[in-house]
Amino acid sequence: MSLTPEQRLEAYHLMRTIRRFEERCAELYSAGDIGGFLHLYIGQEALAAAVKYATRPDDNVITAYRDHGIALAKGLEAGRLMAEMLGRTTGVSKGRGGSMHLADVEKRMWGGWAIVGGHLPLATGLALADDYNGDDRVTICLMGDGSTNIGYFHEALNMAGVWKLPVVWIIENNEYGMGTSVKRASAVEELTEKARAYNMPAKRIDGNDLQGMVQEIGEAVEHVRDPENGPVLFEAVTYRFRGHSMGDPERYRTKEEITEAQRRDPIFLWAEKLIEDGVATQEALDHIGTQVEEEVAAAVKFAKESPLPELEDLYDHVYAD
Amino acid sequence: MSLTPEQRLEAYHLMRTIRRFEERCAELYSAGDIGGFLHLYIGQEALAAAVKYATRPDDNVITAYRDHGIALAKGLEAGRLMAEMLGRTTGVSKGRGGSMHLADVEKRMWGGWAIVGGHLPLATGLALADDYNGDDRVTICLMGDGSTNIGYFHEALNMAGVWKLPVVWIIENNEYGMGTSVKRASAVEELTEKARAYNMPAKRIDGNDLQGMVQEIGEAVEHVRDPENGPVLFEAVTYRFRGHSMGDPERYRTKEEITEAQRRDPIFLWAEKLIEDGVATQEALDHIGTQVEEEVAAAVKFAKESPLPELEDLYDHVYAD
Amino acid sequence: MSMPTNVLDTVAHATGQTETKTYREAISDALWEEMERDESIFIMGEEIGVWGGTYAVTRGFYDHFGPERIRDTPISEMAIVGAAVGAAMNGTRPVAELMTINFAFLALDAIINHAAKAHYMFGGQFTVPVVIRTTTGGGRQLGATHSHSPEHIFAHFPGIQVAVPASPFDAKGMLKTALRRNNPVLFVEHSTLYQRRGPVPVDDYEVPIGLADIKREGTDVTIVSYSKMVEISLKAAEQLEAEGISSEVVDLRSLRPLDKDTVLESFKKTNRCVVVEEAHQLYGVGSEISAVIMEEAFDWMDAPVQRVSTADAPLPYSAELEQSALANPSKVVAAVKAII
Amino acid sequence: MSMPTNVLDTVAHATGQTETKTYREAISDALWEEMERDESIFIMGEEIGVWGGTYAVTRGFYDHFGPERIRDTPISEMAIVGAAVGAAMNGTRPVAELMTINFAFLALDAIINHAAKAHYMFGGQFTVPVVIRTTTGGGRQLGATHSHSPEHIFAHFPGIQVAVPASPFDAKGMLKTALRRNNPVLFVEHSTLYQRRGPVPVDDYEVPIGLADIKREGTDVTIVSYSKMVEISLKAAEQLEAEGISSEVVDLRSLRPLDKDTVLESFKKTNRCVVVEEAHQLYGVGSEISAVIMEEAFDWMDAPVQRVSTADAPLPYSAELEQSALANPSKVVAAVKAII
Ligand SMILES: Cc1ncc(C[n+]2csc(CCOP(=O)(O)OP(=O)(O)O)c2C)c(N)n1
Ligand SMILES: Cc1ncc(C[n+]2csc(CCOP(=O)(O)OP(=O)(O)O)c2C)c(N)n1
Ligand SMILES: [Mg+2]
Ligand SMILES: [Mg+2]
Repeated sequence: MSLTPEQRLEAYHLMRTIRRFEERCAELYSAGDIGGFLHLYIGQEALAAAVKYATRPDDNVITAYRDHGIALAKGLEAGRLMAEMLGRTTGVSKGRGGSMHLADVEKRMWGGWAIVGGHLPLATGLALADDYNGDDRVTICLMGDGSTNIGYFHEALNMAGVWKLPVVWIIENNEYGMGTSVKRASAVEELTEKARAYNMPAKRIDGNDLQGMVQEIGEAVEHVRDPENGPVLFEAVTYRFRGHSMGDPERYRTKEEITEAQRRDPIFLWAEKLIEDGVATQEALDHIGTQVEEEVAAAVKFAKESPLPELEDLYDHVYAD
Repeated sequence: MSLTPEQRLEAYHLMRTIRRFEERCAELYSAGDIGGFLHLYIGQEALAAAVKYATRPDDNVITAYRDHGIALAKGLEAGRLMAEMLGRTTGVSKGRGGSMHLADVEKRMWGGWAIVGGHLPLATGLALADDYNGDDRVTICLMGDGSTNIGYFHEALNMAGVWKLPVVWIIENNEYGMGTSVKRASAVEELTEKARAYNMPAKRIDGNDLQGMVQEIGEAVEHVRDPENGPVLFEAVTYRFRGHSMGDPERYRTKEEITEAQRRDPIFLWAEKLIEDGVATQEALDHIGTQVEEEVAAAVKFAKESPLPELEDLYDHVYAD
Repeated sequence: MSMPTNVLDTVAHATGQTETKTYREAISDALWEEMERDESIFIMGEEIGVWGGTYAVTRGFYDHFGPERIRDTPISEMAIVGAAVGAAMNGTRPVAELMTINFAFLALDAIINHAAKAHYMFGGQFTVPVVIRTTTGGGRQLGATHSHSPEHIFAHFPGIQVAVPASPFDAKGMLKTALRRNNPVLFVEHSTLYQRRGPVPVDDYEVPIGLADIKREGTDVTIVSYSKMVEISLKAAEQLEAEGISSEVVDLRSLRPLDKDTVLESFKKTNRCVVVEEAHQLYGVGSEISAVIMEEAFDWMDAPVQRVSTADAPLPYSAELEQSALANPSKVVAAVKAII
Repeated sequence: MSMPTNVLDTVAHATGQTETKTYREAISDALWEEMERDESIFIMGEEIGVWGGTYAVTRGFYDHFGPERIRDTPISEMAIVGAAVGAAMNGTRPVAELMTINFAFLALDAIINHAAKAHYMFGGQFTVPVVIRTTTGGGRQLGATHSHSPEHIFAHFPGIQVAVPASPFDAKGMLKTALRRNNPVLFVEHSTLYQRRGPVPVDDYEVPIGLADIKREGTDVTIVSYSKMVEISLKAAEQLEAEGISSEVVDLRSLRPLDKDTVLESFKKTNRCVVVEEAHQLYGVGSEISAVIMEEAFDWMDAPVQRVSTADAPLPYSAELEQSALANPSKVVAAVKAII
């Protein structure tokens, strides 16, 4: 499962888009255009991109509140995502959900969920439904390192294990759950150890290595697609360059630690490789950067020009029928 | 940590007491003297006895609703226990708790809890308090195999692991949680595998082998008593001879399976050994049986003659002050 | 959520021929018939398969429908509900059974934050046609943790429906409705009603969720209740009749939607009301009914609405002590007499 | 649970000298002072240590009291409460912090079945001196799962106390009480009040849990509220005053025990009442207050008790839409005018 040169450029485009999208979100938050909680994906872009290339478009993806990157990777429109951030009716969730609740049922992007660990049983359920209906889709469930300590994790993974459901669990280990480092929150530091309790194959992967992840996750997805096999778990080791959410005092780590981690910025690493492999020149990459700039600007413009919900629509969608 | 001949006889006395106590409970339940849910310990007596000899009297014990055996092992009076079953004011919990809520704070028997897994974090907390206060007590937390699948298990064990608290977790694997066999409920069949997720030493032990368990658990208790070491986990493989509770249709297992298991009845095994080792004659053991009969009869008598709570005392103990 | 205006008629006309069924059979039949009709329905929960359900509601299902459609689960309440919600979002119609409502405490987050909110929070993209079946009620010497009647707590939150049937007829009809619509429904059966018998239509029928029912007509006082307390209220009504007091017994049948109209209509006739509930009193159904009458029938009130609730103490194990804490017909009679 | 009769006096007399403090400082000071006084108190919760608390209440605590007494926990709400309860039973006084009350849904079982019932269920053998601190409230664009105000739900159950302070004075005084008594207390702070300032006694003092407070005296109408809604009510009262309507604002201060007496006394003076709550309406505090007035002040009622509550929809993200769903001074003014 190696990427074509075209895909490699597209992946670069995607990661740059995520990065720029997030930077613009931060600005819009500071300007008061975005409210609530805002969790940026900066530093973790490679995983979102890897999931895109390791799966079929109709495979399910579900994640926590740090969901912008994977939403873009799943093909949700930047404009409608930004509109959601701004609480507009054109937003993917009609402005009802905000940053933490991005979804697109057509694209099989199942959200964006804000209760830590709460979406893990939902993933079990998504896979259960496919299994029940004889659909050969795989469900990819992303989660933070911190979420592996909550009861939901245990129940969801055990149930998926007992029923051999087609789920690929991916822990995005960015070293912290808010300000708590993995070793202060988890009795095991290698989170793959947790998979032992569910009889699941598990592997640690480098969350900054896009090609490596496409390979590993891609193989796992096909393995899991076989109904005989049951779920697997990955721990993608990555790092979050920004605070947990906007307004994080970041007393739990040093500037040096961040700078050190930024040397392995997945986008730089990828750019280096593209040039090294002769897939692109620096100019071509810069050109992609300019494109991205324009696309994200257009997304912001679309969002800002979109209407806010009518107050009388407050009760829409409380019930389905 | 091997038992003196005296202790060995005493242990026999204890196991017979538990067995007889449970049989009488079953009768009293059928007669309508005991209400609610009643979970018998018949077949699992050796573990309760092992805990007694593997711990100090001031060590903490906490368990689920299948609590009669360990309550007797912890030295709670049979009469006051039976009074609790009969809802009398002389009961250990003044008739407020019933069979599932036996406790004696003086004896550091912390209950009897009826929500599956709910007492596991309580165990973490008991140990935390001792650790905090610099007391060198160990907390023994018994639980069923079925309870290892609930979120509480995960959170409680992880927290105890992170804080290296003095808990000895003991899974009483009696093969079923109600009617669901371990393999239908847990993604791993060897429940010790679950300890890997918490970096805990773990061992499977024969739940019918009293001497072996005293040895193993006893060593573990002293290991855990050292504040440097942190918690450990045991899986004691045992079997429940009766239904899950009174009124179990037992469609999930065959008569043959039960009969087969009864060949390893821990009380018979122990009796055999005592005779083999010349610690007791059959007559001496029969004599203990007679004693036990009388003692349990006296307990029932005490319970039946004890007063029921006054209706106006309904609001006692809702608040502490 | 709109309700067809002719639902009462629908119900009334479906009942041509009836047979006597227990509450258990009625629920069991609803599940069975709907599972036969709709392959997207499956059941998951603790001991619902091989054991046959701890209240024997699904006895025989495992053999007939097989392990794919009758799924015994680990003891994992959070995941039972969560997985059912995920499966419901993705094209199936799960029935998640929680052995008792006490264990639903563990699933509160999954029930409220996910089952009830998923449709709204994503702007209507996902629907969650899940039915969460469970049993409620005290009075069986199960102790404080196993004797809660907290169904109104789930009903506080918009996005879910909470059914609390009191009769075989209602139980079957409402469960069918729940299994055919697209909203998450918490379907709360009462653990001491399973043996009760009553007429159930032979033909297919539905009972809407959100419509109260007059279980007995009367003129002097309106007794409002639901689930097991309907029985208590009807017994009280009989005793009252012997003393010349005519009671109208309103069975709410669901706590969300709450059918204020039926309550108010009855109240405007009787001008007096007693609410009978199995929960504790504070922030409960009695409080709400009292407030609704206050707000919408102030000028019809001849006396203060009374509440008969479970005592404000955890339920104790000891039999008589426990019984003394619960509502019973004499307490209802006394409450009625206090305002007549 | 008996309440000393002279508590009001006690409080009144302790306030000789005061200083201005924020709600955050008041709570922080209470914790700090009590931790200095009583070594058996420790704090456990998510991000309370190194981070300093997500609402900065425990900033500086970790450095001063050290990691044994200020314990950052994994994200494990069930175990945070459960372990705190176990530790409380065994000779310590834990303060368990749940980052927000939304996450308390996950701990409902531990809070109700264990914290609230352990004392009763074992015949008084165990006491559970645990304080569960958390924050409530909507209106911050956090979406449906993160904007609940469900404190009355916990207050439904006997065995626990639920404090809902609205001012720095009450917050500090009630927290001190909670930390010095032996009952489990759910201590609910409001996430948008932390910056509010108010006078706080320089000397040590306590505010009892279970005693409402008159935050403003008036004669025409009683506005009953708690937590953040007290502020809304006071603003409404000012607007009403400009129109010649005199409002008495009763701050419940705790939802369990519920101080009916103060409410009733005020109501018997004004004969009109509006309840302002941040929760949804169904089965809530407004319902209860309405029912209490109905039951105990029927002859004093000049108009139906009104309720101003959060709309019956999950809270949406979009700012104005969310605001439209919440109580505000104009809605309160309108409710008052509707009955005057
Ligand atoms: C049940 C629950 N508890 C607490 C929170 C508050 N909270 C939000 S994010 C977070 C940290 C999660 O860390 P991790 O799982 O590592 O994900 P990351 O933010 O690093 O992507 C916490 C504690 C929550 N949303 N849900
Ligand atoms: C949270 C919860 N879910 C379900 C139940 C009902 N229940 C009581 S005991 C039990 C089985 C527990 O099995 P196991 O842990 O193996 O213990 P055993 O009964 O075999 O001793 C179940 C499901 C409960 N009490 N609590
Ligand atoms: Mg993280
Ligand atoms: Mg078992």
